[in-house]
Amino acid sequence: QSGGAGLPAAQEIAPKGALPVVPRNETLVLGWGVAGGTSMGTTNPWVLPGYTHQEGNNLLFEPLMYFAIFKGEYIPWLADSMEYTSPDFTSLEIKLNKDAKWSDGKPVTSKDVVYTFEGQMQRETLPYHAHFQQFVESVTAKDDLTVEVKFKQPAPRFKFEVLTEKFDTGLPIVPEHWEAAQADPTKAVGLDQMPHSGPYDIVAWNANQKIMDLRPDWWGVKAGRSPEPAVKRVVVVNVLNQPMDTVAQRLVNNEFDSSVDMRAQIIGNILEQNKDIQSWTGTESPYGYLDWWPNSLWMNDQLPPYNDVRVRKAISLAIDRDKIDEVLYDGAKIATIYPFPLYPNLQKFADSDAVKAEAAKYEPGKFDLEESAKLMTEAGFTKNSDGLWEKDGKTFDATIQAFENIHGDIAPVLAEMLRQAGFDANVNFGTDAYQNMVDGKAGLYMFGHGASLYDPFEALNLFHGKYSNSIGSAAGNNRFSRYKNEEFDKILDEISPLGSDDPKFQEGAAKAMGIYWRDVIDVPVIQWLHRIPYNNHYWKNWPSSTNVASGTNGAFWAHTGLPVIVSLQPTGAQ
Amino acid sequence: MTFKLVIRRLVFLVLVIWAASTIVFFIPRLSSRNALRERFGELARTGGFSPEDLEKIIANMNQQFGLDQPLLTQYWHYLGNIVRLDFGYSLYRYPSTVSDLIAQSLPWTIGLLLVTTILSFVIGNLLGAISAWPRAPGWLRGFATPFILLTGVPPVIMGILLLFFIGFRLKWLPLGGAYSVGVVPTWTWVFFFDLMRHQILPALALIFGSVGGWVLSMRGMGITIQGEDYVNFAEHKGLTAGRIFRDYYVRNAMLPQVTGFALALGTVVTSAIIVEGLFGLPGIGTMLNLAIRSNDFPTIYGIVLFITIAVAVLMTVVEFILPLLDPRIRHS
Amino acid sequence: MADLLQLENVSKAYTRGLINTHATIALRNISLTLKEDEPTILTVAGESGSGKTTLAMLLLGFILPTTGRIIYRGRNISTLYGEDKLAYRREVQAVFQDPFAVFNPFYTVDHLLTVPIKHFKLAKSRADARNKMEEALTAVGLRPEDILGRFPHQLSGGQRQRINVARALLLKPRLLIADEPVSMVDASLRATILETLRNLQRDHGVSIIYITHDLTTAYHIAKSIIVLYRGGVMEAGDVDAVIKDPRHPYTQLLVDSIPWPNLDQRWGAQPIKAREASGGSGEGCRFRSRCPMAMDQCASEPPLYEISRRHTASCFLYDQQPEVVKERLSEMLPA
Amino acid sequence: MHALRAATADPVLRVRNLEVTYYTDSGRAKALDNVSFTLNSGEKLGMVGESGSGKSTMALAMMRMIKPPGRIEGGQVIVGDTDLMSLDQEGMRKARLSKIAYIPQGAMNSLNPVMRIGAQMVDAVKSHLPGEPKAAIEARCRRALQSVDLDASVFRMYAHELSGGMKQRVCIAIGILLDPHVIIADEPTSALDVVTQRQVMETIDNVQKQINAAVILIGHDMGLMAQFVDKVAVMYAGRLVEMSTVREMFTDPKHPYARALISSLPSLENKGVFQGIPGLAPSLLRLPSGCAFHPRCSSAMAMCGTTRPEPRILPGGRSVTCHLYDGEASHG
Amino acid sequence: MSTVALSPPVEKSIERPGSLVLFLRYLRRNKGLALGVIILLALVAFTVIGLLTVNTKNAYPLSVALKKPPSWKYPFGTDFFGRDLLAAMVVGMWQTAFIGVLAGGLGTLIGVFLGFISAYFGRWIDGSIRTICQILTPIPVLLIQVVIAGSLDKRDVTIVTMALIVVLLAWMGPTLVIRAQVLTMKERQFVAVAKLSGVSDLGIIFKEILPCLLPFIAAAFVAQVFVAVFASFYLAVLGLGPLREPLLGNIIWAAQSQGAFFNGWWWWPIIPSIAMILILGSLALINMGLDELANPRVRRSE
Ligand SMILES: Nc1ncnc2c1ncn2[C@@H]1O[C@H](COP(=O)(O)OP(=O)(O)OP(=O)(O)O)[C@@H](O)[C@H]1O
Ligand SMILES: Nc1ncnc2c1ncn2[C@@H]1O[C@H](COP(=O)(O)OP(=O)(O)OP(=O)(O)O)[C@@H](O)[C@H]1O
Ligand SMILES: [Mg+2]
Ligand SMILES: [Mg+2]
Ligand code: NI
Repeated sequence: QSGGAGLPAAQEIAPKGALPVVPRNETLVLGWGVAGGTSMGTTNPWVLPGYTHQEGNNLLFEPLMYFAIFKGEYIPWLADSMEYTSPDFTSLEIKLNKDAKWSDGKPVTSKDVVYTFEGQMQRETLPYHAHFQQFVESVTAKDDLTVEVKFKQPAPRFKFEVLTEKFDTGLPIVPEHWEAAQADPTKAVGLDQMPHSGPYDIVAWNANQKIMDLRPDWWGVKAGRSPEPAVKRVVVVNVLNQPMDTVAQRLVNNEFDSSVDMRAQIIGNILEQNKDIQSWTGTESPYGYLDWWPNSLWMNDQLPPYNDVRVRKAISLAIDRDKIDEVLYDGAKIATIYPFPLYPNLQKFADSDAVKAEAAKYEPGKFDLEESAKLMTEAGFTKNSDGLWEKDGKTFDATIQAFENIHGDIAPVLAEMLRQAGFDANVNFGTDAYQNMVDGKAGLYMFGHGASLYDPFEALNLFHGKYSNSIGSAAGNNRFSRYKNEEFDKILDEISPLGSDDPKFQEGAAKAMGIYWRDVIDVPVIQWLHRIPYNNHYWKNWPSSTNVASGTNGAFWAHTGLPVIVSLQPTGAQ
Repeated sequence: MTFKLVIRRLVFLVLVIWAASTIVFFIPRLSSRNALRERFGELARTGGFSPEDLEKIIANMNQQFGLDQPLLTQYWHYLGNIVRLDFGYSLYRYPSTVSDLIAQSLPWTIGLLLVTTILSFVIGNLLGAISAWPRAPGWLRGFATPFILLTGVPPVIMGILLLFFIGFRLKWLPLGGAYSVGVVPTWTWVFFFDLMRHQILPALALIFGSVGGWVLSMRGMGITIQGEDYVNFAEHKGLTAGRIFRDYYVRNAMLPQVTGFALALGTVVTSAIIVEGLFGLPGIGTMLNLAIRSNDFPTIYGIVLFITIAVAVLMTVVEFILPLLDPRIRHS
Repeated sequence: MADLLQLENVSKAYTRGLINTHATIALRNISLTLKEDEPTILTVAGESGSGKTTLAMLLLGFILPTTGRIIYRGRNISTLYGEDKLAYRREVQAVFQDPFAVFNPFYTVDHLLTVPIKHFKLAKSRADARNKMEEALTAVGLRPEDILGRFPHQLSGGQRQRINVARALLLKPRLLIADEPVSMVDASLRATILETLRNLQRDHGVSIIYITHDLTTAYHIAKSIIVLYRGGVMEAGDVDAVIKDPRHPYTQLLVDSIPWPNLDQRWGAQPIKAREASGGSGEGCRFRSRCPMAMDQCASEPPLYEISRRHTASCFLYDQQPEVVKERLSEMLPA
Repeated sequence: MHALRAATADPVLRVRNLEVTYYTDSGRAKALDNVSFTLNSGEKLGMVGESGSGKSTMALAMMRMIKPPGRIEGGQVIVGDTDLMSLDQEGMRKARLSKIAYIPQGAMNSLNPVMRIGAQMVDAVKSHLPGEPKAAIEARCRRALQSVDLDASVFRMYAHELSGGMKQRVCIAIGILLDPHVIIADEPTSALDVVTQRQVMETIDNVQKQINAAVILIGHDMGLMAQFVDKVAVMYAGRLVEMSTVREMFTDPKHPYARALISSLPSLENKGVFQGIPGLAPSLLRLPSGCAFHPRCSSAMAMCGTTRPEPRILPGGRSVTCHLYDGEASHG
Repeated sequence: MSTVALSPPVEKSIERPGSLVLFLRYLRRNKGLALGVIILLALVAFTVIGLLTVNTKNAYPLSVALKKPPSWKYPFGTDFFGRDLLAAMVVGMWQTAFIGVLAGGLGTLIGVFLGFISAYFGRWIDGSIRTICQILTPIPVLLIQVVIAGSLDKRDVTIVTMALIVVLLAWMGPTLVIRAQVLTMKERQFVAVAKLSGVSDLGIIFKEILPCLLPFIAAAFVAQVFVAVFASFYLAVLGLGPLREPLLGNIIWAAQSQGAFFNGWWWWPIIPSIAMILILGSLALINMGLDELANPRVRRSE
């Protein structure tokens, strides 16, 4: 093996001596996959692939700001402020908190921020390299606590998309003095030696679990970011391969305080079996909060017969959203017609008259098998002896590419609905599913719209023609529709430099939504919910719809898990 | 045993390993799938990866993994690496190497599999021997029958059932993990017992799952042996039943089973893939299961190859041990 | 006078192992001729492992000699193909020792008889075939209706062996090789089977090579005898001469050990030296390590010496007698 | 102790009305029917008869080693003054080898291939004399080997290193380890060639003289009997049809079957005369009515087809089971 | 022409019970085989009757009411996806049988073919076949199958390919068994006698040796079916099978990933588990029974 040599092996972290005793009621136990997506011992956010923030590393590294999605506001963190300094969104000034310190006692300064940003600009293996390349002109430290960013072009969403951490996106700040000292900072795994600004230290990490202890001198308390955290120890227990039943039962047994998100039925049963456990919506369905990842049935709009809008509409008409709600979600209204999550600001957009008018015109949520059949017949299809659509002697291949771990319930149901409408549908949960989407070999795929959180732009931008590479080559970041329409692109280009609240933006976006529905670019199917169980036996003050607290989402594994964990309070149970 | 024989066995061992590595090398290359691309695609899926760079990164990694070279060169390199037990990097846990992953998980698996394999070997053979032993009391022979039926219960199903009844319903034993939450491995009795408590259910699943096979094959052997003249003559000699059973009957019937022992290891590991996962044990089976689920090809191939080598080595060891047990082989 | 069968200096060595070859010489330099028009019964006798079965297998063409040739009616049997081979197969038949093993347990005993009839086209019709079978069975003292349609395990050992003889009778071969045909049959049946064999020679002109370690039956059935030890001919000649007046110490030992069913004819007092386990090592007389009369001379290979016109022995005790060339061995055997 | 035994002329073995039946699928086969005889110590009895006449069955019955589907239906086997049939399992186990020993038919396979010959001898002694010191046991075994003319080195060998004759002699050595009162040898030489056969028979003869045991030699070779035994018993279809001294048997056989048997024997004098016994042995499942031999008997009378003859003692102590002698004899 | 006296007629030839009676008696003695055959027959009957009476469409999602426990209407209950488990069992069992018989049959066929070639013609052919088998034997078949199944394009994984995957690496067992048997058979005297009767090589193989090997071939076939069913089950449980099909392994796997036990839908995983246990258990019993049949030592007296 040529290039990879010289990388330090990933390794377990063993405590130096005996672990200090921390009673259960000061310990937070989380059921999650450890070393599922990473190599063990990798704490350096620059080691990719290999690093993930999801296994507790989010308690080590902090961003400039968090975003409180349910309040729609920024939460200053390492930065006290972060403002565009020009009206056309071409420059931005960041002011850091003076108390912010790394775990080795060194202060967090603008040098660290500049290093972090420049690293993204220079190193192509880092995740925001392209964003920085496209937008950022220069980054300069004006003084120890002030950084100025200059953009090549208007970047109204750069602050939100890149510099702020919410859900699983955003940029953590890394210590310049440690990274720069490494021979190759993208290859130094970090272990427990890397200085970090977050409140916890890793004391043990092996394939069973990862143990993190509160450090006494976290800057956030002094800076007023948070009261002294009550959780003295966080144990992330590996449940990666365990069946859902077992995880659920361990929650019921108060072994876990929280865990991965669950299917609707399971969490309902958990709540029934242990009254201490609550969900985001208390004990009521749908138990979860809205994730940023609504799922659609995507189509390759360039691949026959999906290039025929009548066929796409026929597929849309075959989907019975009420049945989906009934079968999969116990009647909770999860099915959707929008390609974005209905967070407060986006809900407002969806409720606007312009959008409503478009929806009434194109009826995107309609279920009508007869009309579907009519469209198919128009498109030249006939039903064969098996009752499946067929043209020129070839049966319509409607295999849905999907991911077993997240679409295990919905995809088979969708396939069956299509089947009942005469489409020869099947599900491919193979590990090649994603590749098939990227390559555009397949026509149908189940996938999310990981885009819009605040305004609909990013969601619509997924379908911009400039991303629609020809079939056979990679389609870019999850833009699988290969949809190309100049009218649509023109609208997007017009609203791109505008702020979200600009009425012109709202108007353009509504028009684009109309085209989205008219052309059935893809078929939105469900909103995505995070149904996370929270156990009040040892810890209270979990986030919920009635206790929005800091306003971030409630997943402890997301970037915003840190504010969730530091605000937990003990119940005093033994 | 002659020196020549030793050499012959070792050459054979090398051939087995070569064949296994060649199969493992070429099979995935027969299909058009590209593990690296798939892996990065998945990374991109979780968001945060810059789209335009995907191809560049993939090309970069292809080079790093040597995938851009001609197939034969790759094959040659690959064989060279195998010799050094270097199975390359894990895709999913890059930059961990597959050898690292194996080294991390092996102790768990060895602990569990070795104990269960030996136990089921002993129990199974004993029961099998008894069930074919006409002088054993009827109730004792009947005791073996349910175990024969157990042959039909794959360890997976056994694991699921045990977990459900003993873990969920009766709450007698922990539901998973190698040891209790928040505990760090230490060399103490407390830790040891904690560890054991967690291993009971997976061990039972594996034992129950494989004991039947041993019962069955030993029974077949036993029936053959108990008709042998020397067993009859031993009885004519007025030996006690226990001695006949041990020295004349079991000892001879065991011989072919010993070879089976090495082979069984391969099967048991396969069972462990699911059983370990079911009980959240961080062994090699879990590692393989994860690798299968996450399409971590280098890890899959590395582990499969490693297990094959282990089985082949064990078989070679058995070939060397057999002459100690069977003088007929020793002298020929 | 044409030769039916001719062995020219035939040797057979079994090798074991691919790398470490380990040869057992089962038969060494045997020359033998059987005349076409003088059907005879020739006994080949010797201890276990002396090469008797090996000789039988060679004659049947199941194994090939390591050196030397076997000529059947002027043709080397290793070069026979097609029709010729089939003819040879038909004309050289065998009766084996184990009367159970020759039956295919899957079929009824009829199989043993119907197959050769079919392959050698011995019958014109089914009825004819049936007739022939019944005739042969009756000739060996069996009732066809008791036998046909049964499975081998439903018959007794004696019945099975008689069916074998019936098979030989049915085929009327020119040469019948009987490898210990009665050693697994109990005493009361022996006589019956041997009687049938002799009838075969007498009435149907079949030459028989009778292989046995039992000199008693050899004496009764055969005209001539060859005594083998470790693949070599020790003594040969007229059966009366050899058994009543054995010359070679080995033959003397054999004859001495015959348990005659006669209270007045006791086992001799000659002490028996156990045979050593390893093969007949080195050159010279292979019996010398067990021979009470071994001499220094015995370290070299003794030739055959003519004891009388119909009697020859391979032992230096008789080195005053004229030598017999190996190839002329057959001339010492009465027809 | 055997000095004492030699002094008494009391019968050492008395078999009374022994009956064995095999319960097979095709019906019941009475393999031993009311067999009785007596043997003094130092006496050698030959037991002859066609294949299937029940010779081995009798040997096994005396050892109480009949296995299903066979069953001993009745009778007594009295050795010294113990009735073996009345012993419990453990008692019978102890009686084997020490009171009554068995030398098997298939000596080729009667030795455990994975144990040294010595160990197989030692464990036989140990099972009967648990308290005996090790050295004494070994000495006893070596003595036994010596008395069958085997080298002491055989003690450390394995079965496959021995020739057929040597194996048979090892079995004899094992048989005489505990100086049994009765030795049963079931066709000990049928698999051996004449020279070895003679050697083995002479060995048995020697050891028999040494320990003065009664010997029962089973076989169908009348020649061997002539060379070896004092008395001959002829079996036919599960019954003892005649028993007399060997000389009487050869010169003046009484039972027509015995007569046919003797006259079918080859000898040096009457070369070329074959006289088989016509007909076939009857199946035990369907015995002819009356005397089982009558369909093949040249002197059969009317009553032979209807009435079963009973054993009778002729003047001079011979026993015959035939209607021809109904007049001359007293009941047996 | 003969001096040999004819034996007197056997009075009444011994009656042998009919072969069916004998077979039944044999089964009574060989209880394992009997039990195995009974279970297997019951399963076959279930499948056949099921295929005739049950609507097999209901074996696929969204066909019937969801998550219903066993009742009169749905004797085996229905699952999360709205499959009638009765129909699913019928179809699944049929597919399992299909995989088993296809893979078992092919594997046995290859094994018999190679085994015969190897043993009968000997020399280098035997050498190479035997060496290849021996080299492949220590390689854990199931693991390699996992590699193959994992490397395949998902769409290519069908019931047939699953069977073929199993065959690919499981022919060594029967080959070695048959080879060993042919080798011993070849030395048996009846083969020599057949040669003397003018039977050709092919005739000897097919008419003399093959029939005698039938019990071994049957045992190898059953063992092979066992391996195939087991392997396909494993692949399915690992999620490597054809997903839409109601293979027993797939159903268990789906139940597992939906947390069936925790949600109280116990029948969902339990019923296919029982079915699997019955299938594999009966095959194991039959295999054991056939072993006894093939092993003359073991064969109980007749
Ligand atoms: N297939 C074989 N491979 C190797 N050695 C063999 C083979 N067959 C026979 N031998 C050896 O050849 C020698 C002669 O054997 P053969 O079977 O001809 O003897 P035999 O006189 O027929 O003996 P027996 O009386 O026991 O049947 C023996 O030493 C035997 O071990
Ligand atoms: N296990 C058995 N099951 C059924 N029948 C048996 C069994 N063993 C023996 N027999 C029958 O009992 C009868 C006597 O058999 P036995 O073995 O005692 O004869 P034998 O005189 O020793 O014959 P051989 O000379 O062949 O050794 C025979 O008819 C035989 O078929
Ligand atoms: Mg022979
Ligand atoms: Mg017998
Ligand atoms: Ni005494």
